[in-house]
Amino acid sequence: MKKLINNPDVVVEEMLNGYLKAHSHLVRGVEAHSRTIVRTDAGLKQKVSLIIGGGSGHEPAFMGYVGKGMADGVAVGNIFSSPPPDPIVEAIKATHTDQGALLLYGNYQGDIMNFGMAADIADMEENIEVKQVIVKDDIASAPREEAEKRRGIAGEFFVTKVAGAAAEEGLSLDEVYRITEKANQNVGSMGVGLSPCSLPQTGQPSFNLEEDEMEIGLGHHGEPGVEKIKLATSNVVTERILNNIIDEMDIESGNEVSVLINGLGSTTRMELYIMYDKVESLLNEKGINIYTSYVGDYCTSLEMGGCSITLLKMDEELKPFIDAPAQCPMYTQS
Amino acid sequence: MKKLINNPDVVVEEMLNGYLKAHSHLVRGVEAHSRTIVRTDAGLKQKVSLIIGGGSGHEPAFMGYVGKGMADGVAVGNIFSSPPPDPIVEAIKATHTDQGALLLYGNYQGDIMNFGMAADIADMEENIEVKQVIVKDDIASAPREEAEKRRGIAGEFFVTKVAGAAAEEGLSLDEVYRITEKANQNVGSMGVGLSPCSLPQTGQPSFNLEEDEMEIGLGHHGEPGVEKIKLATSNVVTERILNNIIDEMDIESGNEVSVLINGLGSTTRMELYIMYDKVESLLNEKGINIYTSYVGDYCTSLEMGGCSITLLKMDEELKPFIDAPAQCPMYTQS
Amino acid sequence: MQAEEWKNYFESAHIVLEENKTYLCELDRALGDGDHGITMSIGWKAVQEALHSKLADETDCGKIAMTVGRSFLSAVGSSVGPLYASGFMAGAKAVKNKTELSMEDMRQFWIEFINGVQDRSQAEPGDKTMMDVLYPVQAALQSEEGTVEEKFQQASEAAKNGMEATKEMSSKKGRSSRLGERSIGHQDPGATSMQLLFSTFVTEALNLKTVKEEY
Amino acid sequence: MQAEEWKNYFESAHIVLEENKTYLCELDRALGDGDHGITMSIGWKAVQEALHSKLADETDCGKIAMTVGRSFLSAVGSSVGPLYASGFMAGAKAVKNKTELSMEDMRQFWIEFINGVQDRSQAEPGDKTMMDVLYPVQAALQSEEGTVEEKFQQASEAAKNGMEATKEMSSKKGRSSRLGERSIGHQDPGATSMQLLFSTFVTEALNLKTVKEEY
Ligand SMILES: Nc1ncnc2c1ncn2[C@@H]1O[C@H](COP(=O)(O)OP(=O)(O)O)[C@@H](O)[C@H]1O
Ligand SMILES: Nc1ncnc2c1ncn2[C@@H]1O[C@H](COP(=O)(O)OP(=O)(O)O)[C@@H](O)[C@H]1O
Ligand SMILES: [Mg+2]
Ligand SMILES: [Mg+2]
Ligand SMILES: [Mg+2]
Ligand SMILES: [Mg+2]
Repeated sequence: MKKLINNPDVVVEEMLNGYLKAHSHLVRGVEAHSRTIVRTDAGLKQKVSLIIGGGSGHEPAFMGYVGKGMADGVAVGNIFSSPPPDPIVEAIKATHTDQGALLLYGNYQGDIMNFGMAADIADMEENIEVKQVIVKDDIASAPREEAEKRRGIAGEFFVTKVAGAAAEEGLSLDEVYRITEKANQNVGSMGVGLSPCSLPQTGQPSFNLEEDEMEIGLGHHGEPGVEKIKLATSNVVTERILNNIIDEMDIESGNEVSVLINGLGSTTRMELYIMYDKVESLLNEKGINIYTSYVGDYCTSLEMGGCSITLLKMDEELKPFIDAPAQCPMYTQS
Repeated sequence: MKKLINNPDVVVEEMLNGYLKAHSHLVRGVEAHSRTIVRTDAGLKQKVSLIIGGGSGHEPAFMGYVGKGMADGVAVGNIFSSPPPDPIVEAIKATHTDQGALLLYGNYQGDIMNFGMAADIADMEENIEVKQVIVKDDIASAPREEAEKRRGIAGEFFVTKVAGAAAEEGLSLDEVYRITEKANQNVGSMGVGLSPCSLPQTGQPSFNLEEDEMEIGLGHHGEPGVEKIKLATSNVVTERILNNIIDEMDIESGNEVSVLINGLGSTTRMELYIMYDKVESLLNEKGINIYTSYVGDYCTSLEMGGCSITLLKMDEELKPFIDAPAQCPMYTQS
Repeated sequence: MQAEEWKNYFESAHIVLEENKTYLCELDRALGDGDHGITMSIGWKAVQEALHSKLADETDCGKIAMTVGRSFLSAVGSSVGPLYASGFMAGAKAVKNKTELSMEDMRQFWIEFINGVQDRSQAEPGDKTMMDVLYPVQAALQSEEGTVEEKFQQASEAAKNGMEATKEMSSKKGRSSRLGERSIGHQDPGATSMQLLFSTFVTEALNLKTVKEEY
Repeated sequence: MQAEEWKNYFESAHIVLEENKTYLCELDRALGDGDHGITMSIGWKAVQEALHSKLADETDCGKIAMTVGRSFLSAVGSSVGPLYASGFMAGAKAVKNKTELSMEDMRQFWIEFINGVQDRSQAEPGDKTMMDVLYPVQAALQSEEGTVEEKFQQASEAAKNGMEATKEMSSKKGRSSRLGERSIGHQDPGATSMQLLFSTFVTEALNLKTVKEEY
């Protein structure tokens, strides 16, 4: 696959350079580590530090979500690889006041190990209180009995939104943790893939699909999905995915949800809105109310084709955190 | 190419349904025409009506730019086709107070004819004063001597931003027109294509490129470009495009510009930021100051691969309009 | 030609253009954005729907042509929409209030149709557009020689030649004009659809005429 | 094995894994996200750089192993980063303050290396991970029979068998575990790179030994 790059070995570095230059009023680097990015106002206000991160290649996630009302700092890994502990520790140190830090990341073994080591270092060496929330929204990645194994995908956007707003409110670490974990428990996603992405360094497609095939429940690094099916209409796919999520999450008539239709990279807004049209109709039929909706590219897999649906079960406590303003380089809400 | 749709004949209708449902707090349809969308607060405040539009397939352009600080209404055409006069007239009627209307669109013959007819109808039948600004930013589409023939591409975002902010300010039609036209005269763009898009109804790629080719100066409907070249590095392409724009626009050391790096659909943010990194360095070297920067998908061509660079030459009058807040379904600035 | 036959012609136009949808898209892919067949299909489908609804009981050939033009325009927009609409509306004036059209009426219709398109088109002969079909058609229809039927036959020939001649032209108007010299070698899609439209008309009109004469 | 030879081994590891970069990516494409070769390449390149900078004058084999682990981790993150780092750091303790390593020292190093990886890994035998290479290696190194050299030779065999056995396993850990049964038939990339790493070590160590004995 063709890419407009210079050298596959330095894509992340060049991307970060461009990003920091383009948005210097909102984010800045830190001297201690080239893979750490923080808000320009990091550390100025007493608040819990929200630190996010993960592999790159998911832009706008994760680096795009550093800013007011969202995260304080991010650690940026190689493409589809967890960052090592160092940049995570530096993100904590550069943003920390004395309210503690919340590490928020997806349920991948690499992230768990590296963020876990970073939490230990921050605790042991810096004496900073650290809590962790691990997002596990992908209902297709493990059955309900093994919900602990589910990986994190686009639902992390909602969890980050809630965490960021709660931290911005000035709530205590325990409170931010409790509310974030509540959002985490109430979010579910499932995706579909139409075409693969390729790593800049190999140029090879991450999986193979015939012209008339699609992959249901795939991961957002091009990991193979739950099932390959024949290309179906958007309505058929949407209904199948949505019903799965609703079942898995025990969402019922009278419940209220926020909806995210997330594009994986090369899927058009047109396709995402066509999907939303059906999601809205189906939820309506089932008597499930929509609180608020997001449609667009929130967590991509390079140029993968496909999308995911995420539902966040709302309650009165979560609403103001979803509604709160946010101002980040790649995401603004007012 | 695979698409997640139901029926190619109704993609625009289903997209609009989804769009209106997803963003009902910001935009609404009008009874008189299914292809007209206006701000929810249309007509409530005395102001010039800014009406935009064009073919669909460019999302977020144009429908995504209806909202506070941006356009009052939009007419949505078939894919890559100008809307007919009716939805344009209805957009004017549904938003008009008594301050007149500004029609803003790209320099395509179809748009000129249809918006022109709409302007005549609004004038003759509704007695509404209408002015028009036709965006011509694509410097690759015609030589400077025939600048009148240049088509409109991503630069329309900047012109819309300025026009929307000026109208929101409550300026008179003459003033909004003058300022918008000034932005229009000071904006220049050029693009590069790596991979084609396909129309849902034909499924055929809009052009053919070998695995080691790219197309310089192509249009954003998949129209062939100025030249096919061998795949080059991002830096080489960026330098070539940027120098072209700077030359064509007589931008000099000491000038100030706003920058837009626009993705055409399937180009990753990573690639766009790598490009921005180089743009910033080159402008720096030349002593050209960057006022503000935008990086992302602002005007796409379905799932085309590639991107464009746009420069808007700034002056003190334009700055506050670029800085003004905006709140649209697919674009928020705060 | 009775109003009913007039409407039948527009039905035929719908069918012929639907048949050529893929071909027209292919031609447009080489020169423009690849949608010309789709645009035609959407436009003529809308016309066909109007024929079966609004126009079901209409017998005024002028009103029929007017509605055909407006329906086409409303459905497609694009540049073809206004061009066609201007043509049909101008032609409509030439056959205003008539429920039956003589060959001479039809000749006037097409001459005015072409004037209408031309007003909006601003394309010169040789610019590689539908006008390269329409200018020769108009010349043939306005020629001093032959019967009206012969003029139409000549015009139909001229349309075909005009269409084919666009292959060798370098585009000066519309989307394909950006291609300049790269446009040479490709037949213009708009000229092609216009030729289909006009030839279909001539065939139907002359056929009717023959049937009537034999009758 | 002198400290210099110990460092040479890590240089060799870099070369061998660089040679197998594409192959490892291919294996990972079938089971995971297709980046294992890249991850190894980035990690060992960082190690190689450390060997030429920070470690240029280092003669403490423990410190060398420690820095190898930390450099690898800092460059790659991922899951392999912490696994390798834990291995090298645990192994480092076994050879602390030594500027020269006997075969027995090296045996202790690898036993502790494996304990270190295992602590973090939590993978059981048969889970289709690098542990399916390391468990049999550890068993062979700890066996009662034979000389240390023979144990290493046995362990090298065991590594190869363990690697190949991963083909028939259904993955229980890491990214590929989501594949379940669909993972059967594909050799595990992490087991493959670990086998390369260990076999390269055994070859170099025994080679040195032979050279010295001949000497
Ligand atoms: N100014 C013009 N006058 C006459 N015909 C034109 C003009 N511009 C374009 N055309 C015709 O329109 C055709 C393209 O139509 P279509 O593909 O439907 O529209 P678009 O270019 O908007 O996609 C061209 O092949 C040409 O014949
Ligand atoms: N818990 C674990 N214990 C031991 N090895 C593991 C574990 N999880 C994964 N691995 C190894 O890591 C390899 C994948 O490495 P790599 O592709 O670099 O990381 P990632 O999966 O993060 O992309 C697997 O083939 C497997 O051998
Ligand atoms: Mg990985
Ligand atoms: Mg078109
Ligand atoms: Mg066209
Ligand atoms: Mg991997």
